[in-house]
Amino acid sequence: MTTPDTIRVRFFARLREELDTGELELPAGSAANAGDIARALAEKGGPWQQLAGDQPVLVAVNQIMAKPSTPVKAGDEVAFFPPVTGG
Amino acid sequence: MTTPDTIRVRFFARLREELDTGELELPAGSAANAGDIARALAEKGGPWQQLAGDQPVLVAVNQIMAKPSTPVKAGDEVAFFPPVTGG
Amino acid sequence: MISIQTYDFDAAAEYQALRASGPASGAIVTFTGLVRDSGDLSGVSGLFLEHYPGMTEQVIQGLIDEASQRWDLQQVRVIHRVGRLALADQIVFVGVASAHRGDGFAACQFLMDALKTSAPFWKKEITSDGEQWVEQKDSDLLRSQHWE
Amino acid sequence: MISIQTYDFDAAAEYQALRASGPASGAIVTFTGLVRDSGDLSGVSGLFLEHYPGMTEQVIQGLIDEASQRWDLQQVRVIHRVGRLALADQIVFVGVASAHRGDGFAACQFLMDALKTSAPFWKKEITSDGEQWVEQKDSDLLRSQHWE
Repeated sequence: MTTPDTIRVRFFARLREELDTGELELPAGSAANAGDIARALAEKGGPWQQLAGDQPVLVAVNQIMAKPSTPVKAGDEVAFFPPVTGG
Repeated sequence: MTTPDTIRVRFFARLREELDTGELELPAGSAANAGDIARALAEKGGPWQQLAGDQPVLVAVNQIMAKPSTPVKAGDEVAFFPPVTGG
Repeated sequence: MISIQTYDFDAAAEYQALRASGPASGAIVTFTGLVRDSGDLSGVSGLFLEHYPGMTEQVIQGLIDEASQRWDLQQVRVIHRVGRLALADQIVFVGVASAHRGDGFAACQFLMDALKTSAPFWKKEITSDGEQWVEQKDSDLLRSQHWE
Repeated sequence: MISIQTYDFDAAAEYQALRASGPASGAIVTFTGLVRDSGDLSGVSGLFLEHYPGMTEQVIQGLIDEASQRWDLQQVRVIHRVGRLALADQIVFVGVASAHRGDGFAACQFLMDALKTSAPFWKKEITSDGEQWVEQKDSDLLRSQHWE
Protein backbone atom coordinates (compact mmCIF):
# COMPACT_ATOMS: atom_id res chain seq x y z
CA MET A 1 0.00 0.00 0.00
CA THR A 2 1.42 3.36 -0.98
CA THR A 3 0.93 6.43 1.17
CA PRO A 4 -0.73 9.27 -0.73
CA ASP A 5 1.56 12.26 -1.11
CA THR A 6 -1.33 14.72 -0.94
CA ILE A 7 -3.62 16.29 1.66
CA ARG A 8 -7.37 16.14 1.00
CA VAL A 9 -9.07 19.47 1.73
CA ARG A 10 -12.85 19.63 2.13
CA PHE A 11 -15.35 22.49 2.43
CA PHE A 12 -18.89 22.46 3.81
CA ALA A 13 -22.09 24.51 3.79
CA ARG A 14 -21.77 28.25 3.04
CA LEU A 15 -18.02 27.87 2.39
CA ARG A 16 -18.59 25.02 -0.07
CA GLU A 17 -21.13 27.16 -1.94
CA GLU A 18 -19.11 30.37 -1.95
CA LEU A 19 -15.91 28.61 -3.04
CA ASP A 20 -17.92 26.48 -5.48
CA THR A 21 -15.68 23.62 -4.32
CA GLY A 22 -16.51 20.58 -2.19
CA GLU A 23 -12.96 19.30 -2.06
CA LEU A 24 -9.49 19.57 -3.58
CA GLU A 25 -6.05 18.04 -3.09
CA LEU A 26 -2.85 19.83 -2.14
CA PRO A 27 0.70 18.49 -2.30
CA ALA A 28 1.64 17.39 1.20
CA GLY A 29 4.96 19.22 1.35
CA SER A 30 3.34 22.64 0.91
CA ALA A 31 1.91 22.94 4.43
CA ALA A 32 3.12 22.14 7.95
CA ASN A 33 -0.17 22.87 9.68
CA ALA A 34 -3.84 23.68 9.05
CA GLY A 35 -3.16 27.41 9.16
CA ASP A 36 -0.63 27.10 6.33
CA ILE A 37 -3.31 25.50 4.16
CA ALA A 38 -5.78 28.28 4.93
CA ARG A 39 -3.23 30.98 4.11
CA ALA A 40 -2.12 29.26 0.90
CA LEU A 41 -5.71 28.92 -0.33
CA ALA A 42 -6.53 32.53 0.65
CA GLU A 43 -3.94 33.65 -1.90
CA LYS A 44 -6.26 32.44 -4.65
CA GLY A 45 -8.20 35.67 -3.90
CA GLY A 46 -11.93 36.34 -4.17
CA PRO A 47 -14.05 34.22 -1.83
CA TRP A 48 -10.94 32.20 -0.88
CA GLN A 49 -9.66 35.18 1.11
CA GLN A 50 -12.19 34.46 3.88
CA LEU A 51 -10.13 31.38 4.86
CA ALA A 52 -7.59 33.76 6.38
CA GLY A 53 -9.98 36.61 7.17
CA ASP A 54 -11.89 37.90 10.17
CA GLN A 55 -15.01 35.76 9.73
CA PRO A 56 -14.96 32.68 11.91
CA VAL A 57 -13.94 29.61 9.92
CA LEU A 58 -13.58 26.29 11.77
CA VAL A 59 -11.08 23.61 10.84
CA ALA A 60 -11.00 19.85 11.45
CA VAL A 61 -8.04 17.55 10.83
CA ASN A 62 -8.93 13.91 10.21
CA GLN A 63 -12.51 14.64 11.31
CA ILE A 64 -11.49 16.02 14.70
CA MET A 65 -11.83 19.71 15.58
CA ALA A 66 -8.45 21.38 15.22
CA LYS A 67 -6.64 24.72 15.34
CA PRO A 68 -4.50 26.58 12.77
CA SER A 69 -1.45 25.23 14.61
CA THR A 70 -2.52 21.57 14.27
CA PRO A 71 0.14 19.75 12.17
CA VAL A 72 -0.85 18.14 8.88
CA LYS A 73 0.93 15.47 6.84
CA ALA A 74 0.46 13.42 3.69
CA GLY A 75 -2.79 11.42 3.72
CA ASP A 76 -4.58 13.74 6.15
CA GLU A 77 -8.07 15.11 5.60
CA VAL A 78 -8.44 18.79 6.45
CA ALA A 79 -11.89 20.40 6.45
CA PHE A 80 -12.93 24.05 6.63
CA PHE A 81 -16.48 25.06 7.53
CA PRO A 82 -18.57 27.82 9.16
CA PRO A 83 -19.72 27.63 12.81
CA VAL A 84 -22.22 24.76 13.09
CA THR A 85 -26.00 25.29 13.25
CA GLY A 86 -27.64 21.89 13.60
CA GLY A 87 -30.05 20.54 16.19
CA MET B 1 -80.56 26.79 50.38
CA THR B 2 -79.42 26.33 53.94
CA THR B 3 -75.78 26.67 54.93
CA PRO B 4 -74.43 23.52 56.57
CA ASP B 5 -73.51 24.08 60.20
CA THR B 6 -70.62 21.61 60.06
CA ILE B 7 -67.05 21.44 58.77
CA ARG B 8 -66.12 18.46 56.59
CA VAL B 9 -62.74 17.00 57.58
CA ARG B 10 -60.91 14.65 55.20
CA PHE B 11 -57.80 12.45 55.51
CA PHE B 12 -55.60 10.97 52.80
CA ALA B 13 -52.97 8.28 52.25
CA ARG B 14 -51.05 7.08 55.33
CA LEU B 15 -53.13 9.31 57.62
CA ARG B 16 -56.38 7.91 56.21
CA GLU B 17 -55.13 4.37 56.82
CA GLU B 18 -53.74 4.97 60.31
CA LEU B 19 -56.84 6.85 61.46
CA ASP B 20 -59.04 4.30 59.66
CA THR B 21 -61.10 7.32 58.60
CA GLY B 22 -61.54 8.95 55.19
CA GLU B 23 -63.71 11.78 56.46
CA LEU B 24 -65.81 13.03 59.36
CA GLU B 25 -67.86 16.09 60.23
CA LEU B 26 -67.33 18.50 63.11
CA PRO B 27 -69.71 21.14 64.44
CA ALA B 28 -68.63 24.48 62.95
CA GLY B 29 -68.58 26.42 66.21
CA SER B 30 -65.92 24.18 67.75
CA ALA B 31 -62.94 25.54 65.75
CA ALA B 32 -61.79 29.00 64.63
CA ASN B 33 -58.94 27.76 62.46
CA ALA B 34 -57.38 24.61 60.99
CA GLY B 35 -55.01 24.24 63.96
CA ASP B 36 -57.99 24.13 66.36
CA ILE B 37 -59.37 21.18 64.40
CA ALA B 38 -56.04 19.33 64.50
CA ARG B 39 -55.71 19.87 68.26
CA ALA B 40 -59.31 18.85 68.97
CA LEU B 41 -58.91 15.62 66.95
CA ALA B 42 -55.52 14.86 68.56
CA GLU B 43 -57.35 14.61 71.92
CA LYS B 44 -58.99 11.41 70.67
CA GLY B 45 -55.58 9.82 71.42
CA GLY B 46 -53.82 6.92 69.68
CA PRO B 47 -53.00 7.61 66.03
CA TRP B 48 -54.98 10.87 66.20
CA GLN B 49 -52.23 12.42 68.34
CA GLN B 50 -50.01 12.77 65.26
CA LEU B 51 -52.30 15.57 64.00
CA ALA B 52 -50.70 17.78 66.66
CA GLY B 53 -47.34 16.00 66.89
CA ASP B 54 -43.87 16.47 65.47
CA GLN B 55 -44.38 14.54 62.21
CA PRO B 56 -45.14 16.83 59.29
CA VAL B 57 -48.88 16.89 58.54
CA LEU B 58 -50.11 19.19 55.79
CA VAL B 59 -53.49 20.90 55.81
CA ALA B 60 -55.69 22.26 53.04
CA VAL B 61 -58.80 24.42 53.51
CA ASN B 62 -61.31 24.27 50.66
CA GLN B 63 -58.73 22.41 48.54
CA ILE B 64 -56.07 25.11 48.87
CA MET B 65 -52.89 24.58 50.88
CA ALA B 66 -53.30 26.26 54.27
CA LYS B 67 -51.66 26.79 57.65
CA PRO B 68 -52.82 26.02 61.20
CA SER B 69 -53.77 29.71 61.47
CA THR B 70 -56.05 29.60 58.40
CA PRO B 71 -59.62 30.43 59.56
CA VAL B 72 -62.39 27.87 59.07
CA LYS B 73 -66.13 28.29 59.07
CA ALA B 74 -69.33 26.31 58.56
CA GLY B 75 -69.42 24.61 55.15
CA ASP B 76 -65.62 24.49 54.75
CA GLU B 77 -63.69 21.38 53.74
CA VAL B 78 -60.50 20.84 55.75
CA ALA B 79 -58.08 18.09 54.72
CA PHE B 80 -55.07 16.63 56.55
CA PHE B 81 -52.45 14.58 54.71
CA PRO B 82 -48.76 13.60 54.71
CA PRO B 83 -46.19 15.37 52.50
CA VAL B 84 -46.98 14.55 48.86
CA THR B 85 -45.08 11.94 46.84
CA GLY B 86 -46.54 11.87 43.33
CA GLY B 87 -44.91 12.29 39.97
CA MET C 1 -54.86 20.06 29.45
CA ILE C 2 -54.83 17.96 32.62
CA SER C 3 -55.95 14.36 33.06
CA ILE C 4 -56.01 12.36 36.29
CA GLN C 5 -56.94 8.81 35.37
CA THR C 6 -56.69 5.16 36.45
CA TYR C 7 -56.17 3.90 32.88
CA ASP C 8 -52.98 4.02 30.83
CA PHE C 9 -52.11 6.82 28.39
CA ASP C 10 -50.73 6.74 24.86
CA ALA C 11 -47.51 8.75 24.88
CA ALA C 12 -47.35 8.59 21.07
CA ALA C 13 -50.79 10.20 20.69
CA GLU C 14 -49.84 12.87 23.22
CA TYR C 15 -46.66 13.62 21.29
CA GLN C 16 -48.62 13.95 18.05
CA ALA C 17 -51.06 16.36 19.72
CA LEU C 18 -48.14 18.51 20.91
CA ARG C 19 -46.62 18.36 17.44
CA ALA C 20 -49.90 19.67 16.01
CA SER C 21 -49.67 22.79 18.20
CA GLY C 22 -48.82 24.96 15.19
CA PRO C 23 -46.05 26.20 12.89
CA ALA C 24 -44.43 28.29 15.64
CA SER C 25 -43.50 25.19 17.65
CA GLY C 26 -39.88 24.21 17.15
CA ALA C 27 -39.32 22.13 20.28
CA ILE C 28 -41.21 19.35 22.04
CA VAL C 29 -39.94 18.17 25.40
CA THR C 30 -41.63 15.22 27.09
CA PHE C 31 -41.11 13.53 30.42
CA THR C 32 -42.60 10.15 31.26
CA GLY C 33 -42.30 8.56 34.69
CA LEU C 34 -42.35 4.75 34.92
CA VAL C 35 -42.74 2.37 37.87
CA ARG C 36 -39.19 1.17 38.55
CA ASP C 37 -38.01 -1.80 40.54
CA SER C 38 -36.38 0.11 43.36
CA GLY C 39 -37.65 3.18 45.16
CA ASP C 40 -37.67 3.50 48.97
CA LEU C 41 -37.91 -0.32 48.87
CA SER C 42 -36.16 -2.72 46.52
CA GLY C 43 -37.95 -5.46 44.60
CA VAL C 44 -40.91 -3.16 43.91
CA SER C 45 -43.58 -5.01 41.93
CA GLY C 46 -46.14 -2.22 41.79
CA LEU C 47 -47.50 1.02 43.20
CA PHE C 48 -50.76 2.29 44.59
CA LEU C 49 -51.37 5.98 43.94
CA GLU C 50 -53.94 8.03 45.85
CA HIS C 51 -54.91 11.64 45.15
CA TYR C 52 -57.23 14.37 46.40
CA PRO C 53 -59.83 14.72 43.63
CA GLY C 54 -60.58 18.33 42.83
CA MET C 55 -57.63 19.81 44.68
CA THR C 56 -55.13 17.91 42.49
CA GLU C 57 -56.51 19.38 39.27
CA GLN C 58 -56.57 22.90 40.78
CA VAL C 59 -52.96 22.66 41.94
CA ILE C 60 -51.74 21.37 38.56
CA GLN C 61 -53.68 24.08 36.71
CA GLY C 62 -51.96 26.64 38.94
CA LEU C 63 -48.56 25.15 38.07
CA ILE C 64 -49.34 25.22 34.34
CA ASP C 65 -50.47 28.86 34.64
CA GLU C 66 -47.24 29.72 36.45
CA ALA C 67 -45.12 27.92 33.84
CA SER C 68 -46.99 29.71 31.02
CA GLN C 69 -46.21 33.07 32.61
CA ARG C 70 -42.54 32.29 33.14
CA TRP C 71 -41.79 30.72 29.75
CA ASP C 72 -43.01 31.14 26.19
CA LEU C 73 -45.03 27.95 25.64
CA GLN C 74 -47.31 26.85 22.81
CA GLN C 75 -48.98 23.92 24.58
CA VAL C 76 -48.74 21.98 27.84
CA ARG C 77 -50.10 18.52 28.67
CA VAL C 78 -50.09 16.81 32.06
CA ILE C 79 -51.38 13.28 32.72
CA HIS C 80 -51.10 11.53 36.09
CA ARG C 81 -52.38 8.06 36.78
CA VAL C 82 -53.84 6.93 40.11
CA GLY C 83 -54.80 3.55 41.55
CA ARG C 84 -52.84 0.30 41.17
CA LEU C 85 -49.88 0.27 38.77
CA ALA C 86 -47.51 -2.57 37.87
CA LEU C 87 -43.74 -2.58 37.31
CA ALA C 88 -42.77 -0.61 34.17
CA ASP C 89 -46.23 0.99 33.91
CA GLN C 90 -46.41 4.64 32.89
CA ILE C 91 -47.23 6.90 35.88
CA VAL C 92 -46.99 10.47 34.70
CA PHE C 93 -46.57 12.43 31.45
CA VAL C 94 -45.57 16.07 31.10
CA GLY C 95 -45.24 17.38 27.56
CA VAL C 96 -44.46 20.91 26.43
CA ALA C 97 -44.42 22.43 22.94
CA SER C 98 -42.53 25.73 22.56
CA ALA C 99 -40.80 27.83 19.92
CA HIS C 100 -37.39 27.42 21.57
CA ARG C 101 -35.92 24.46 23.40
CA GLY C 102 -34.76 26.43 26.46
CA ASP C 103 -38.35 27.29 27.37
CA GLY C 104 -39.52 23.73 26.78
CA PHE C 105 -36.83 22.09 28.93
CA ALA C 106 -37.24 24.61 31.76
CA ALA C 107 -41.04 24.38 31.83
CA CYS C 108 -41.12 20.57 31.64
CA GLN C 109 -38.58 20.24 34.45
CA PHE C 110 -40.31 22.90 36.58
CA LEU C 111 -43.66 21.13 36.19
CA MET C 112 -42.22 17.75 37.19
CA ASP C 113 -40.35 19.19 40.17
CA ALA C 114 -43.44 21.08 41.32
CA LEU C 115 -45.76 18.09 40.78
CA LYS C 116 -43.55 16.04 43.10
CA THR C 117 -43.72 18.57 45.92
CA SER C 118 -47.02 20.44 45.51
CA ALA C 119 -49.69 18.25 43.93
CA PRO C 120 -51.67 16.07 46.34
CA PHE C 121 -50.64 12.59 45.19
CA TRP C 122 -49.36 9.86 47.50
CA LYS C 123 -47.53 6.75 46.40
CA LYS C 124 -47.41 3.38 48.15
CA GLU C 125 -44.79 0.85 47.05
CA ILE C 126 -45.81 -2.80 46.82
CA THR C 127 -43.28 -5.65 47.18
CA SER C 128 -43.63 -9.37 47.84
CA ASP C 129 -42.97 -8.56 51.54
CA GLY C 130 -45.72 -6.00 51.89
CA GLU C 131 -46.40 -2.38 51.13
CA GLN C 132 -45.21 0.97 52.41
CA TRP C 133 -46.11 4.62 51.82
CA VAL C 134 -43.26 6.49 50.13
CA GLU C 135 -41.62 9.27 52.15
CA GLN C 136 -41.12 12.69 50.56
CA LYS C 137 -37.54 13.20 49.41
CA ASP C 138 -35.44 16.14 50.55
CA SER C 139 -33.94 16.14 47.06
CA ASP C 140 -37.40 16.80 45.60
CA LEU C 141 -37.94 19.72 47.98
CA LEU C 142 -34.57 21.21 47.06
CA ARG C 143 -35.29 20.81 43.34
CA SER C 144 -38.57 22.59 43.74
CA GLN C 145 -37.11 25.42 45.83
CA HIS C 146 -34.66 26.06 43.00
CA TRP C 147 -37.58 27.49 40.97
CA GLU C 148 -38.87 29.91 43.64
CA MET D 1 -27.37 4.64 19.28
CA ILE D 2 -26.87 7.34 16.66
CA SER D 3 -28.61 7.75 13.30
CA ILE D 4 -27.97 10.42 10.69
CA GLN D 5 -30.61 9.99 8.00
CA THR D 6 -32.53 11.78 5.26
CA TYR D 7 -35.80 9.97 6.02
CA ASP D 8 -38.22 10.70 8.86
CA PHE D 9 -38.15 8.94 12.25
CA ASP D 10 -40.92 7.44 14.35
CA ALA D 11 -40.78 9.19 17.74
CA ALA D 12 -43.31 6.69 19.15
CA ALA D 13 -41.12 3.70 18.28
CA GLU D 14 -38.09 5.47 19.76
CA TYR D 15 -40.02 6.12 22.97
CA GLN D 16 -41.03 2.45 23.20
CA ALA D 17 -37.40 1.38 22.73
CA LEU D 18 -36.32 3.68 25.57
CA ARG D 19 -39.17 2.37 27.71
CA ALA D 20 -37.90 -1.19 27.13
CA SER D 21 -34.49 -0.27 28.60
CA GLY D 22 -35.21 -2.28 31.75
CA PRO D 23 -36.87 -2.26 35.18
CA ALA D 24 -34.37 0.25 36.62
CA SER D 25 -35.59 3.00 34.29
CA GLY D 26 -37.97 5.37 36.03
CA ALA D 27 -37.67 8.40 33.77
CA ILE D 28 -37.74 8.99 30.03
CA VAL D 29 -36.96 12.48 28.73
CA THR D 30 -37.28 13.20 25.04
CA PHE D 31 -36.57 16.25 22.95
CA THR D 32 -37.78 16.63 19.37
CA GLY D 33 -36.87 19.57 17.18
CA LEU D 34 -39.30 20.61 14.43
CA VAL D 35 -38.97 22.95 11.45
CA ARG D 36 -40.74 26.12 12.58
CA ASP D 37 -42.01 29.01 10.49
CA SER D 38 -39.57 31.62 11.78
CA GLY D 39 -35.86 31.27 12.42
CA ASP D 40 -33.30 33.81 11.22
CA LEU D 41 -35.87 34.50 8.47
CA SER D 42 -39.66 34.64 8.78
CA GLY D 43 -42.01 32.74 6.49
CA VAL D 44 -39.72 29.70 6.50
CA SER D 45 -41.18 26.95 4.30
CA GLY D 46 -38.36 24.45 4.71
CA LEU D 47 -34.76 23.72 5.57
CA PHE D 48 -31.78 22.16 3.91
CA LEU D 49 -29.41 20.39 6.31
CA GLU D 50 -25.85 19.48 5.42
CA HIS D 51 -23.43 17.47 7.58
CA TYR D 52 -19.88 16.09 7.55
CA PRO D 53 -20.35 12.32 7.17
CA GLY D 54 -18.08 10.40 9.51
CA MET D 55 -17.09 13.34 11.69
CA THR D 56 -20.69 13.98 12.74
CA GLU D 57 -21.15 10.46 14.11
CA GLN D 58 -17.78 10.62 15.94
CA VAL D 59 -18.63 13.95 17.58
CA ILE D 60 -22.05 12.75 18.70
CA GLN D 61 -20.61 9.50 20.08
CA GLY D 62 -18.15 11.59 22.07
CA LEU D 63 -21.01 13.68 23.48
CA ILE D 64 -22.97 10.55 24.45
CA ASP D 65 -19.86 9.11 26.14
CA GLU D 66 -19.40 12.35 28.06
CA ALA D 67 -23.07 12.42 29.11
CA SER D 68 -22.86 8.79 30.24
CA GLN D 69 -19.89 9.60 32.46
CA ARG D 70 -21.52 12.67 33.98
CA TRP D 71 -24.97 11.21 34.63
CA ASP D 72 -26.44 7.82 35.50
CA LEU D 73 -28.17 6.82 32.26
CA GLN D 74 -29.78 3.56 31.12
CA GLN D 75 -30.03 4.36 27.41
CA VAL D 76 -29.45 7.23 25.00
CA ARG D 77 -30.78 7.72 21.48
CA VAL D 78 -29.84 10.48 19.01
CA ILE D 79 -31.34 10.88 15.54
CA HIS D 80 -30.56 13.81 13.25
CA ARG D 81 -32.00 14.27 9.81
CA VAL D 82 -30.17 15.84 6.88
CA GLY D 83 -31.21 16.99 3.40
CA ARG D 84 -34.42 18.83 2.53
CA LEU D 85 -37.08 19.20 5.23
CA ALA D 86 -40.49 20.88 5.08
CA LEU D 87 -42.29 23.08 7.62
CA ALA D 88 -43.27 21.09 10.76
CA ASP D 89 -41.01 18.17 9.82
CA GLN D 90 -39.07 16.46 12.59
CA ILE D 91 -35.36 17.43 12.53
CA VAL D 92 -33.74 15.92 15.60
CA PHE D 93 -34.58 13.48 18.41
CA VAL D 94 -32.69 13.07 21.67
CA GLY D 95 -34.11 10.52 24.11
CA VAL D 96 -32.70 9.43 27.45
CA ALA D 97 -33.84 6.67 29.84
CA SER D 98 -32.56 6.92 33.42
CA ALA D 99 -33.43 5.78 36.93
CA HIS D 100 -33.99 9.34 38.16
CA ARG D 101 -35.46 12.31 36.34
CA GLY D 102 -32.68 14.74 37.27
CA ASP D 103 -30.13 12.72 35.29
CA GLY D 104 -32.46 12.37 32.33
CA PHE D 105 -33.30 16.07 32.07
CA ALA D 106 -29.67 17.16 32.49
CA ALA D 107 -28.31 14.67 29.95
CA CYS D 108 -31.00 15.40 27.33
CA GLN D 109 -30.47 19.15 27.63
CA PHE D 110 -26.67 18.81 27.60
CA LEU D 111 -26.81 16.67 24.45
CA MET D 112 -29.06 19.16 22.64
CA ASP D 113 -26.96 22.15 23.69
CA ALA D 114 -23.76 20.38 22.63
CA LEU D 115 -25.25 19.14 19.33
CA LYS D 116 -26.06 22.76 18.44
CA THR D 117 -22.52 23.98 18.99
CA SER D 118 -20.22 20.98 18.39
CA ALA D 119 -21.68 18.60 15.82
CA PRO D 120 -20.92 19.45 12.17
CA PHE D 121 -24.41 20.19 10.85
CA TRP D 122 -25.35 23.31 8.90
CA LYS D 123 -28.85 24.56 8.31
CA LYS D 124 -30.12 26.64 5.42
CA GLU D 125 -33.54 28.29 5.68
CA ILE D 126 -35.78 28.31 2.63
CA THR D 127 -38.49 30.95 2.08
CA SER D 128 -40.48 32.07 -0.95
CA ASP D 129 -37.92 34.89 -1.35
CA GLY D 130 -34.86 32.64 -1.42
CA GLU D 131 -32.61 30.77 0.94
CA GLN D 132 -29.99 31.68 3.52
CA TRP D 133 -27.52 29.78 5.70
CA VAL D 134 -28.38 30.09 9.38
CA GLU D 135 -25.87 31.96 11.57
CA GLN D 136 -24.70 30.38 14.82
CA LYS D 137 -26.43 31.89 17.84
CA ASP D 138 -24.52 33.41 20.73
CA SER D 139 -27.28 32.03 22.96
CA ASP D 140 -26.38 28.50 21.84
CA LEU D 141 -22.70 29.07 22.61
CA LEU D 142 -23.56 30.39 26.08
CA ARG D 143 -25.85 27.42 26.75
CA SER D 144 -23.12 25.03 25.78
CA GLN D 145 -20.45 26.79 27.86
CA HIS D 146 -22.72 26.35 30.89
CA TRP D 147 -21.86 22.62 30.82
CA GLU D 148 -18.08 23.00 30.69
